[in-house]
Amino acid sequence: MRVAIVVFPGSNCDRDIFEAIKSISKKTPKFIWHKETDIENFDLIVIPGGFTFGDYLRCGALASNSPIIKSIKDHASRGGAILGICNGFQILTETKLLPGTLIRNNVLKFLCHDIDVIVQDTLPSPFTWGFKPLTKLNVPIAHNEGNYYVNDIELKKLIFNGQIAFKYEKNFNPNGSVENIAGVLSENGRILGMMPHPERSVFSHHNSLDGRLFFKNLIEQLLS
Amino acid sequence: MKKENINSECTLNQAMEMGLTEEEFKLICKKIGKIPNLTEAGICSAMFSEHCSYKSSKKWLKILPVSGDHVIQGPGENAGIIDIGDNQAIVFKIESHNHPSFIDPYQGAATGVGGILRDVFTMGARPIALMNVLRFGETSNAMTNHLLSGVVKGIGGYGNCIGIPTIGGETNFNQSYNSNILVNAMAIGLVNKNKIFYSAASGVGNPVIYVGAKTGRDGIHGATMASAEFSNDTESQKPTVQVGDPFTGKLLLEACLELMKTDLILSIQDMGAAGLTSSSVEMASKGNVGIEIDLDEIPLREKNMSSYEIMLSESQERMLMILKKGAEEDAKQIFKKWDLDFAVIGKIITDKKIILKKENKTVCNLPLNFLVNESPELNREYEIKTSNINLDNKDIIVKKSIKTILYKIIGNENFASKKWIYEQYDSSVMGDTISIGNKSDASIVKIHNSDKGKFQGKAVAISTDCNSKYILNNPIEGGKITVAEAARNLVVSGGKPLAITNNLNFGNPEKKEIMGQIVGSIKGIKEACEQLNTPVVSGNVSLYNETNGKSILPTPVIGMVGVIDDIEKIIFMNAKINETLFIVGQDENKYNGFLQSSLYQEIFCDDFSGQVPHVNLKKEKNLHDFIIKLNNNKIINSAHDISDGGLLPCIIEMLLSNKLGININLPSRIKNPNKENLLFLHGWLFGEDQSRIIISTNNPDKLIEFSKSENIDICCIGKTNNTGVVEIPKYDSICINKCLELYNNTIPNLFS
Amino acid sequence: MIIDVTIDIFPKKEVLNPETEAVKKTLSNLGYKNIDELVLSKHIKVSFKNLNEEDCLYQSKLMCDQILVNTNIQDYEISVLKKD
Amino acid sequence: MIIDVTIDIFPKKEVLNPETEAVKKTLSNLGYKNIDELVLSKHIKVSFKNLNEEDCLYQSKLMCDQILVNTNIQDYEISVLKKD
Ligand SMILES: Nc1ncnc2c1ncn2[C@@H]1O[C@H](COP(=O)(O)OP(=O)(O)O)[C@@H](O)[C@H]1O
Ligand SMILES: [Mg+2]
Repeated sequence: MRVAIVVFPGSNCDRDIFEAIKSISKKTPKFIWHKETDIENFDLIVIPGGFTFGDYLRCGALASNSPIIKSIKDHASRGGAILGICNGFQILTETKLLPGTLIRNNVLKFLCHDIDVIVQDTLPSPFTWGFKPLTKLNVPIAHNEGNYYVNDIELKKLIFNGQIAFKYEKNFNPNGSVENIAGVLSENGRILGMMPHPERSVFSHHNSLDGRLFFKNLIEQLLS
Repeated sequence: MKKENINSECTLNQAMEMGLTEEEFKLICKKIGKIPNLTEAGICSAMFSEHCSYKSSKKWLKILPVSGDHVIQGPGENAGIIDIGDNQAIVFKIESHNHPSFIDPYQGAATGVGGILRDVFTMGARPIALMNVLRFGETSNAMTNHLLSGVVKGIGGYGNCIGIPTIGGETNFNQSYNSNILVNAMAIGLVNKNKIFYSAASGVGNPVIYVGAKTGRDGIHGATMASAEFSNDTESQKPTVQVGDPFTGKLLLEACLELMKTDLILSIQDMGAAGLTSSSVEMASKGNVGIEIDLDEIPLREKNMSSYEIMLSESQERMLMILKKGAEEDAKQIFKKWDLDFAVIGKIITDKKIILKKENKTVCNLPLNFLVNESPELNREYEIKTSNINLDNKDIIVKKSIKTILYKIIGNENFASKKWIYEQYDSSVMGDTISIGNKSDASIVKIHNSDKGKFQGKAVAISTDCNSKYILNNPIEGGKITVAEAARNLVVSGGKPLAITNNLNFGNPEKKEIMGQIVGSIKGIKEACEQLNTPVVSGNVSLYNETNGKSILPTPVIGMVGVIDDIEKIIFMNAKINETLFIVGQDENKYNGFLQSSLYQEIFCDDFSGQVPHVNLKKEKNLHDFIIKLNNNKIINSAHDISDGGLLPCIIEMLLSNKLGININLPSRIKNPNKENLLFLHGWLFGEDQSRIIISTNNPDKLIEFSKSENIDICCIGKTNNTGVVEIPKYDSICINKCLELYNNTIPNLFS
Repeated sequence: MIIDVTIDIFPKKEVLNPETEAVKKTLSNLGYKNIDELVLSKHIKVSFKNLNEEDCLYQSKLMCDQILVNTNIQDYEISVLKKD
Repeated sequence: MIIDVTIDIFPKKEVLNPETEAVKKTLSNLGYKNIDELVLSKHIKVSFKNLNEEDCLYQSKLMCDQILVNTNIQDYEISVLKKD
């Protein structure tokens, strides 16, 4: 199991992801600096959360023009798995590897608290298969721009294809996302972007261990 | 700017506009043997300012206890350091950004956070947590909402972006802060004991390095720039608000920590207040050497900055370092990788002077010892005033039902949950956060990777505190209580208190009663720190928090740090069902609860004058040791200290999250309602006597046994149940859901 | 020679913009009752050197599509301002 | 009658603007070498109804000072666009 964690200037969840994956997979992930252009093959590339380039202009916009992006796109076109969490999700939408856009929370506040997300019935994907649809995972969110937007036509497509990976509970949508979306998959199910932080519910001192379940399942699915 | 102006001799008038007094100016002229030019005078004025020289408080800060077996670094460096074993140490400090936050709440608070973080990582530590203590005016004041939302956004704006969790603090409201809000930010970092960096420069000939963001005209001393002689182009020189850039802050943090892994750095210091001036002067004078800087090498954001402006700019995200000779190239590569400016700007010299060159001319030549050691130390007149009012409980209590009183207290903005605030901070980044908000009385982060096999690891516990009412009514006793309460907060969370940092926020020290508040509270803090063995390792003083002659409430804030040697010993606040609650600790209030200076008095009498509760520090320490012993024997299931609001509100806080109920076992003498007993009941339920803790246990017998052998007073309150009703037999019954609603909705209703 | 180009970036009409909504609401709460419509947009002024007007426009468009604008939610307009 | 007012809000020159710095740097890294200067600003279009031009200007200024602009770090300009 070879995992790469991409580090941009301003990434700040890189170490958290590293610890989570290392503890679950017992393998040491590799940090990749955003200026690298020639990267080896990995089973999974993770784009961690943070404030890449200070989130100036738009979240993820400046990062999505970094040299590493071309390698990430090549990896994607080979069907490689990619996980973008929080700012990583924003970068994936800015690079168009995932549909939609993350705009400012409708409450106009940064929000950090635990929340339940519900695993959806999706197309085949290493990120969700292995979970019974409607399984609830309790994980923290921490973002200012997590309000997922797609237009109606694209939304219908996402629903039809089974690309919606996670939803917030109906009355607990923290940010105004359409359809309470918390995470979406690419058309081939190999790329996931999600706002919640599963790497913050992995260890016994965390409020929940559901993030551990998420990574465990992902690693099993990728290895099988 | 006209060059001849900046090099011309400074007049008395100009010196006074820079904030120097006539005597100070004369002293300067005498000591340096010449009349300083404008740049030199600017540097002297900055070094002699209250902010840099602590001239009003220095004399009194010296009485604080600053050493102990576990103290690695006391006050005097960028931050204090304490030993936590396993070759690791905790670096921490608190700092105020009060005035800037009133002018621009967002930027003021953000740069406050950025500044305190640099103080911590400049010593080689990776910051692991942030705390903040906030004071605002009345909630009904139109400005309060604007200031509060701006400050909270600013704190989050910096902390969230740089990726350090903000895990706790305090927010209080009082009209005395209407025009002088307080924003005190505290940072806590972790360092390996053998990788600590200090600021004393060393090694003649070694290069002086500037790294980080470029220098602009930010925050240059306002009074000075108003002087028309400085330039014809006055508009562009108006003092400006400092703008923080957490992104550059993050890059600087990572670049510095990366460079610190090598052995290329000899000393390092961040550029904080008075920028390049205080950092260069302090580094050189601490190292007993001189420093020479070529101002043409400083990375500038704007063209044509004068030597005066460059030296006094407070642009953010900058550091000054002394490297080993020949290390420049390797160090530069690291900063280049992080896209940061790196410039060799000068060298260390033998002569103990600060020499500045610009365009090949010497623009400043000042003796260092004079700037640092002979900066004024004032012996201001003071009068420690304690309240001469002594009220009886019957003068305070109101004819209202217990329920009505309780709901008022829980729904009071100074008691209600601050969740609306702290949910705007990223509290879980870095993955080590264990307790925030009301999970326990202290905020807790795990020491990263401290677990091994079955051992779950160690943690740091932090608490911030200040009860201004007590300080106002009795500065010495109030000072003691503030420290005692901070320590109690750590102990009831399973921690061992180790040391404190403090932020002394007061009004104008030229008034003797304000100076008395300062002196008195320092005396109280000193005594408590000695008794509780928690030395002061760092701190900050913010004076002149006054508008139109009206001062803020005295606000000496304590930030206490402790260690939890096994995270399985952490105690949370929430009781579970079928646990027995006990009051543990000196229980004078069994007979006459102390209602003077209380939240009860503040809310219902619109006043809080009177005496303050007494704290017996010996008993306090015994109580802590007792709690630690109970905890080691696994007798405590949850615990909470009894502070603001007294017993009943504190019981409610323990029951809230599981929505429990309880049948309160009243002291026998007040079991039957009558007029006199009502008086005692109010005192018992809402009095704020010190040194008391509520614990819940499944093992009452063991607890009673221990308390007897240790001679500690305990009192059984009753057993938790699932009714969601708190029953005060024959008097009243209280609905926990109603409490929860008031507790959670008060702040959002005020500020959303 | 310097050519100034201005780029206006505004939110697509069909995308609900939380910021605009908040500003509108606040203004209305403050008693500004005559506001009929309000649009928040971004404005970028770029000064190019050593390029002719046509190339300036071309490069501006390139920059917009590549990085300055997110066309899912934003539209943009480019105009040449002045030369000196 | 509707009167459109535009408000341009731009960062003060002497105050650090981290956003502009970051965008400039990225563009330069991407190879846009001819950019001499770049200024990001905000643009607000307000349509007033039932007010004369003078009052529109007056209200706009009031709104700017009160809420739209942080005058510590930003300057602004107001202009009347058109009427119909
Ligand atoms: N400004 C703030 N920032 C972060 N956390 C805060 C802030 N203000 C209050 N809190 C949190 O809310 C909780 C309750 O605050 P408070 O009522 O002041 O506590 P206590 O009465 O125990 O001193 C504390 O645990 C504290 O960590
Ligand atoms: Mg407290």
